[in-house]
Amino acid sequence: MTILWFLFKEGFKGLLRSKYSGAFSIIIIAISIIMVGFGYIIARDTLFMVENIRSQFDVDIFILTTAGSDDIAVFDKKLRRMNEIDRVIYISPEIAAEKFKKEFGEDILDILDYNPLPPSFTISLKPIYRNLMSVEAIANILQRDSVVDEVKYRKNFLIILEKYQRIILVCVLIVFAFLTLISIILTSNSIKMTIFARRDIILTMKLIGATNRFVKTPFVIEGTLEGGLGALLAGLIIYGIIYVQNTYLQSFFNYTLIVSYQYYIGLLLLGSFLGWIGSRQAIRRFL
Amino acid sequence: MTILWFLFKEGFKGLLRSKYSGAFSIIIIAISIIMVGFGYIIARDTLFMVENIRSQFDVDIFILTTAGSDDIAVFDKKLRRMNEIDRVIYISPEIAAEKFKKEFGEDILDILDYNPLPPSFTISLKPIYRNLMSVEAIANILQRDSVVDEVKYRKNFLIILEKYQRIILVCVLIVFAFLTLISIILTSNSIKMTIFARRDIILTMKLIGATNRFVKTPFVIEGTLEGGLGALLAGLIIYGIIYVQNTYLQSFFNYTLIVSYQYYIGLLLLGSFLGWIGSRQAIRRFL
Amino acid sequence: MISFINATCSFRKNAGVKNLNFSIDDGEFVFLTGPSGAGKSTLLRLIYMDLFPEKGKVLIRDYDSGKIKDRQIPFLRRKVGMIFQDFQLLKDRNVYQNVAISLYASHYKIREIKSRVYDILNQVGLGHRVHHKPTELSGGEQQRVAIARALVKEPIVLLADEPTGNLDPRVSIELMNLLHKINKKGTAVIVATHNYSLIKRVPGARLIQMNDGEIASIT
Amino acid sequence: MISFINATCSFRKNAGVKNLNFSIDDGEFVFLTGPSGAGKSTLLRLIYMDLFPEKGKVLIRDYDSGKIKDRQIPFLRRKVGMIFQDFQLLKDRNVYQNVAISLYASHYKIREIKSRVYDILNQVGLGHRVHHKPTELSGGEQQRVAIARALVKEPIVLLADEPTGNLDPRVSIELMNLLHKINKKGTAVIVATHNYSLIKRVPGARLIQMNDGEIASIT
Ligand SMILES: Nc1ncnc2c1ncn2[C@@H]1O[C@H](COP(=O)(O)OP(=O)(O)OP(=O)(O)O)[C@@H](O)[C@H]1O
Ligand SMILES: Nc1ncnc2c1ncn2[C@@H]1O[C@H](COP(=O)(O)OP(=O)(O)OP(=O)(O)O)[C@@H](O)[C@H]1O
Ligand SMILES: [Mg+2]
Ligand SMILES: [Mg+2]
Repeated sequence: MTILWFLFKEGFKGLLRSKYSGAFSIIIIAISIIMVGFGYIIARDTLFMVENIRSQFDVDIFILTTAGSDDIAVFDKKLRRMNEIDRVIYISPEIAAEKFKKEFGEDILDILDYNPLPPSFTISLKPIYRNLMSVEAIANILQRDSVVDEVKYRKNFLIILEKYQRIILVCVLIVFAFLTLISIILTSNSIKMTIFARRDIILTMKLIGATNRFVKTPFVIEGTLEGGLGALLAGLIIYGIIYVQNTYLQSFFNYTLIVSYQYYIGLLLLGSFLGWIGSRQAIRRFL
Repeated sequence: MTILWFLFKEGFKGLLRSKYSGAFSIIIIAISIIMVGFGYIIARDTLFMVENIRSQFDVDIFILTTAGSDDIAVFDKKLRRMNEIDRVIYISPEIAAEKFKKEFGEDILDILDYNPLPPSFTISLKPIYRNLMSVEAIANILQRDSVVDEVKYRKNFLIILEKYQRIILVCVLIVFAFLTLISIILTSNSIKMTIFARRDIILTMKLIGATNRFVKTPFVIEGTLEGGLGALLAGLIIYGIIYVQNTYLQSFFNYTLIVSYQYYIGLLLLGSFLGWIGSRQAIRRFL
Repeated sequence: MISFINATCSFRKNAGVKNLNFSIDDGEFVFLTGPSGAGKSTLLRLIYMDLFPEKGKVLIRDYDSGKIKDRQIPFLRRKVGMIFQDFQLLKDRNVYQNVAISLYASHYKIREIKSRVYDILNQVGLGHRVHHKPTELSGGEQQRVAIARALVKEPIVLLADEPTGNLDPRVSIELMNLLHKINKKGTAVIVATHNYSLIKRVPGARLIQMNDGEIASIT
Repeated sequence: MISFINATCSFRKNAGVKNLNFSIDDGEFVFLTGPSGAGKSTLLRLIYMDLFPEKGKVLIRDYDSGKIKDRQIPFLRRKVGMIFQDFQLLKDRNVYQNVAISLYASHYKIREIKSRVYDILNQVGLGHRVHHKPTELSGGEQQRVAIARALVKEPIVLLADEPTGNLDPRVSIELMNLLHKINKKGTAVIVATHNYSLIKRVPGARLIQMNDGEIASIT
C-alpha cells in the first residue's frame, strides 16, 4: 500500500518537477493527437464523400411520346414499388420544356405550336445497387417495359468510380496510418527526451537498491498523465477548430463537421495509451 | 582564428555527442519543414484552383435565328477583335442539335423537319475582366449588336466567387501561418530540450570564465546544422511523396505536383534559419 | 560473508583490480587504503555488483557474482548500505526525500520511514536541513546526506567510500564513532579512506592496503 | 588585491556568510578553515562572483561586486583559478579537453594550449589518463583534473575548495608543494580545507577560521 501510494505520488510529482520537458511532451502529444484526430475525420469524411458522389448517380428513363398518361401512372407505380429504387422523380414535358429554355435560351413553344419533348423519369437506386452490374440488370428490366423509349445512365461514371474507389480507400488508410506512425514516433521520442534529461536519477535509484519496477512505475504514470493531458489539450483545440468551422465557415464550405462525444473519449484514451506505451518503451533503454 | 576554429569544431562535435537528443531535434525539424513545405504547396495550389474555377466562367451569346451567315461571320470577327475576349467558340445550330440530343434523348430533326435551334457563341474573357462589373459592361455592349438575341452568363457564379474569394485567401493564409507557427514552436522547443539535457555543461563553462559568446556559439552552430539536416531529411521525404504522387496517383487525382529546385533550396534555408534562431533563443534561457 | 576469489576486473583502457583474494566476516570492521587510483572504489563496486569480475568471483552471502540474475541485484543492494565517493544524491529532491527513497525502495512502512529518517538526519547533524535540495547544501552537508541514506536502512554491510573527504575533524570523529556503534550491533563496515588518523580510532579494525589494483598488505 | 568590506550574503532559507571584513594581498597564501557549513565555499563563490553580497561589497583588483557588469564577469574569472569542491568537470569530454577548455575560453593559441595542458597534467600525475572521460577516473584522479584546470591558465589568484578531500597523503603533500611553488611565483592562493596537517606545510601562510558564517579568527 505504502509503496503503491508512494509510486503514484512520485509519478504526479515527476510531472510537476519536470515542468520543462514535461510541458514539451504534453505539447508534442497534443500535436500528435490533433494529427490523428483530424486524420480520422478526414478519412471518415473522404469515404463519406465518395459514398455521396455515388449517391448522385441516377438513371434517366425516357418515355415514348405515344404513351398515355394512364400508362405513365402505371409505370410510375411500378417504379415506386421496385425494391432496388430509392427515389423516383417524374419529369413531365412541361418541366422538360423549362429545362430546354434554360439550356438553349429559346422557348420551344415559340418555335413549334406544341411541346415535342418526351416525359421522363429520373430514378436513384438504393446504395447497394449503385454498381455497374446491378444497374445494368435494372436498366435491362426497365427497357423491356412497353412505355419506355430509352434508359440512360452514366456508365463511365460508374466504371471510373468503381475503379478508383479502392485506390481512394487505400490512400486514405495510408495517410491515416502514416499520421498514426508519426504520432507514435513523436510521442515516444519526446518522452524519451524527458527521461533522458533525468537519466542520472535512474542510475542513482538503481544503485541504492530500487527494483526496475520501482524506478519505472513513476515514469510510466507520469507518461500516462502527460498523454492524458496532451489529449485534453488536443481535444480542446479540435473542439475549438470544429466550433469555428461550424459557426463561421460552414455556409462557405457547405460542410458541417460532426463528431460525437465518444470521439473525444477516444482521443483521451488514445493519448493516455500513447503516453503509457511511450514511457514504458522509453524507460526500458535506461534500466 | 584558434578560437573560431575551436568553436566550429565544438559545434560539429556537439552534434555527434548529443546523438540522442540531436537526432530527435533533426526529426522534429524535418516534420516541421514537411508541414510548412506542404502547407506552401497547398496554399499555392488552392489559390491556383480558385483562379482556375474563375477561368471556367464564360458568356453565351445567342444569335437571332433571322441572322444570315454573313452577319454571323462579321460578328465573329468583331468578337475576335475585342481586347477583353480571350477565346471565342461558335456553336452552330447543328452542334446545338447534338447537345439537345444528349440532353433530352430525342433527335430534334425527328420531331420537326427543320432545326429550330439558334446559333450561339461561347466566349471566355481575359482573367482581369472576369469580374461582375466588366462582364456586365461587356454584355451590355454585345447586347446592342443587331444580330444578338440574348447575352447570358452565370451572374450568381460571379457574385459567389467574388464574395468567397477573399475568405478562401484568408483561410489559406491562416492555415499556412498556423503551420509555420507550430513548426517554430516545435523546433525551438526540441532544441531547448537538447540544450536542457546539457545545462550542467553550460554552468560549468561559465564558472571557468567562458564568455556568453563562447558558450553560445557551438550550440548555435549545432542548432543550425540540425536545422539544415532536418531540412535535408524533409526535402527527401517531400521529393519522395511528390514522386509517388506524380508517378502513381497523377492520373487518378488528375493533379500534377510541380515544384522547382528553388523550392528545395528554400526549404534548406528555412531549416537552417529555424535551427539558427531556435538555438539562439533556446540557449538564452540558460546563460 | 564477503569473499573475493581470485577476482579480476579491468576496464577498457586500463586495469581496475587484479587477483583479489580475501574474505570479510559478519560484523568485521575493515579499512581500505592505498594511493589514488589503486582500485578501492572498484573493489567496493564489485561488492554491490555494479561491476562484475571477468575472472574469479565475488560472493556476498548467498549471492554469487557469476550466477546472480539481474532482477536479484536490487535485493542484494537493499542489504548493502553504500556511501558513494561522489555522493550520488538526487538533485531534484530535498534531504528528507533523498534519505527516505532508499526505505521506500525497500518497501518500509510510511510511519516507520518518517521516524527513521528524522532520527538518522539528527544523528548526522542535518536536522536543520531537512527541506534543502542538495544544491543548497555545503559539501560536508551533502556528504552527510549520503551517509544518512546508507545508514538509514540498517544494512548488513556498510560500504563507505572516502566518507570524510569533505568533513571537518570533529564531524569525522563523530562519524567514525557512529560507524563503530553500528558495527558493534553486527553490521560489517568497510571504509575506503586516505585519512590515516581515522584508522587509529577503531581498535581491532582490519586494514587492507591496495596498490595498483592489487592487495599490497592485509592484516 | 581582494577586499571584503562588511560583506553579507544569505540564502533564501538560511544565512551563508555575515559581515566579512578582511583583505588579501598579491602573492599571499591563505588557509580557510571551519566546520562543515561554516561558509567557506560561500566566501570563495563571492570572490569569483558566482554570488553577490546583499550588504557590503567585495573588491577583486579593479572589479567591484556592486558595479561589475554581467559581461565583465568572464574576464574576472579568467584571472581566478578555481578548484571546485564538487570538481565541476565536463562529463562528455576527456581529461585533455576538460583542461584545455579553460585555455580556449581565455583565447590562448592552439600550440600553447597543447604544451601547457600536457605539462600540467604531468605535474598532477595524470599524464597516463589524458584520453579518459571523468566517469572513467577514480575520485582522486577527477580531483586532480579539477586542480589541473585551475592551474593551467596561470591565474593571479587561485581558489582551492577542499582540494585534497579525495587525495592520499603523498599526493596531497605534492599538491601543497605545487601550490606553494605557484604562490612563490606571485599567485595569491586561498585554500579552504579541513586537513589541518596541510596548514603546517606552508610556513608563513595566513589562517582564516570561520564559524557559522562569520570569521572566528584571522592571523
Ligand atoms: N569506468 C572506468 N573506465 C576506465 N577506467 C576506470 C574506470 N573506473 C575506474 N577506472 C580506473 O581504474 C583505476 C582504479 O580506480 P578506482 O576508482 O577503484 O580508484 P580508487 O582507489 O578509488 O582511487 P581514489 O582514491 O582516487 O578514489 C583508476 O586508475 C581509474 O582510472
Ligand atoms: N544555494 C544555497 N541555498 C541555501 N542555502 C545554502 C546554499 N548554499 C549554501 N547554503 C548554506 O550555507 C551554509 C554555508 O555553506 P558553505 O557551502 O559555504 O559551507 P562550507 O563552509 O563550504 O562547508 P563544507 O566544509 O561542508 O563544504 C551551509 O549551511 C549551507 O547549507
Ligand atoms: Mg575511489
Ligand atoms: Mg564547502
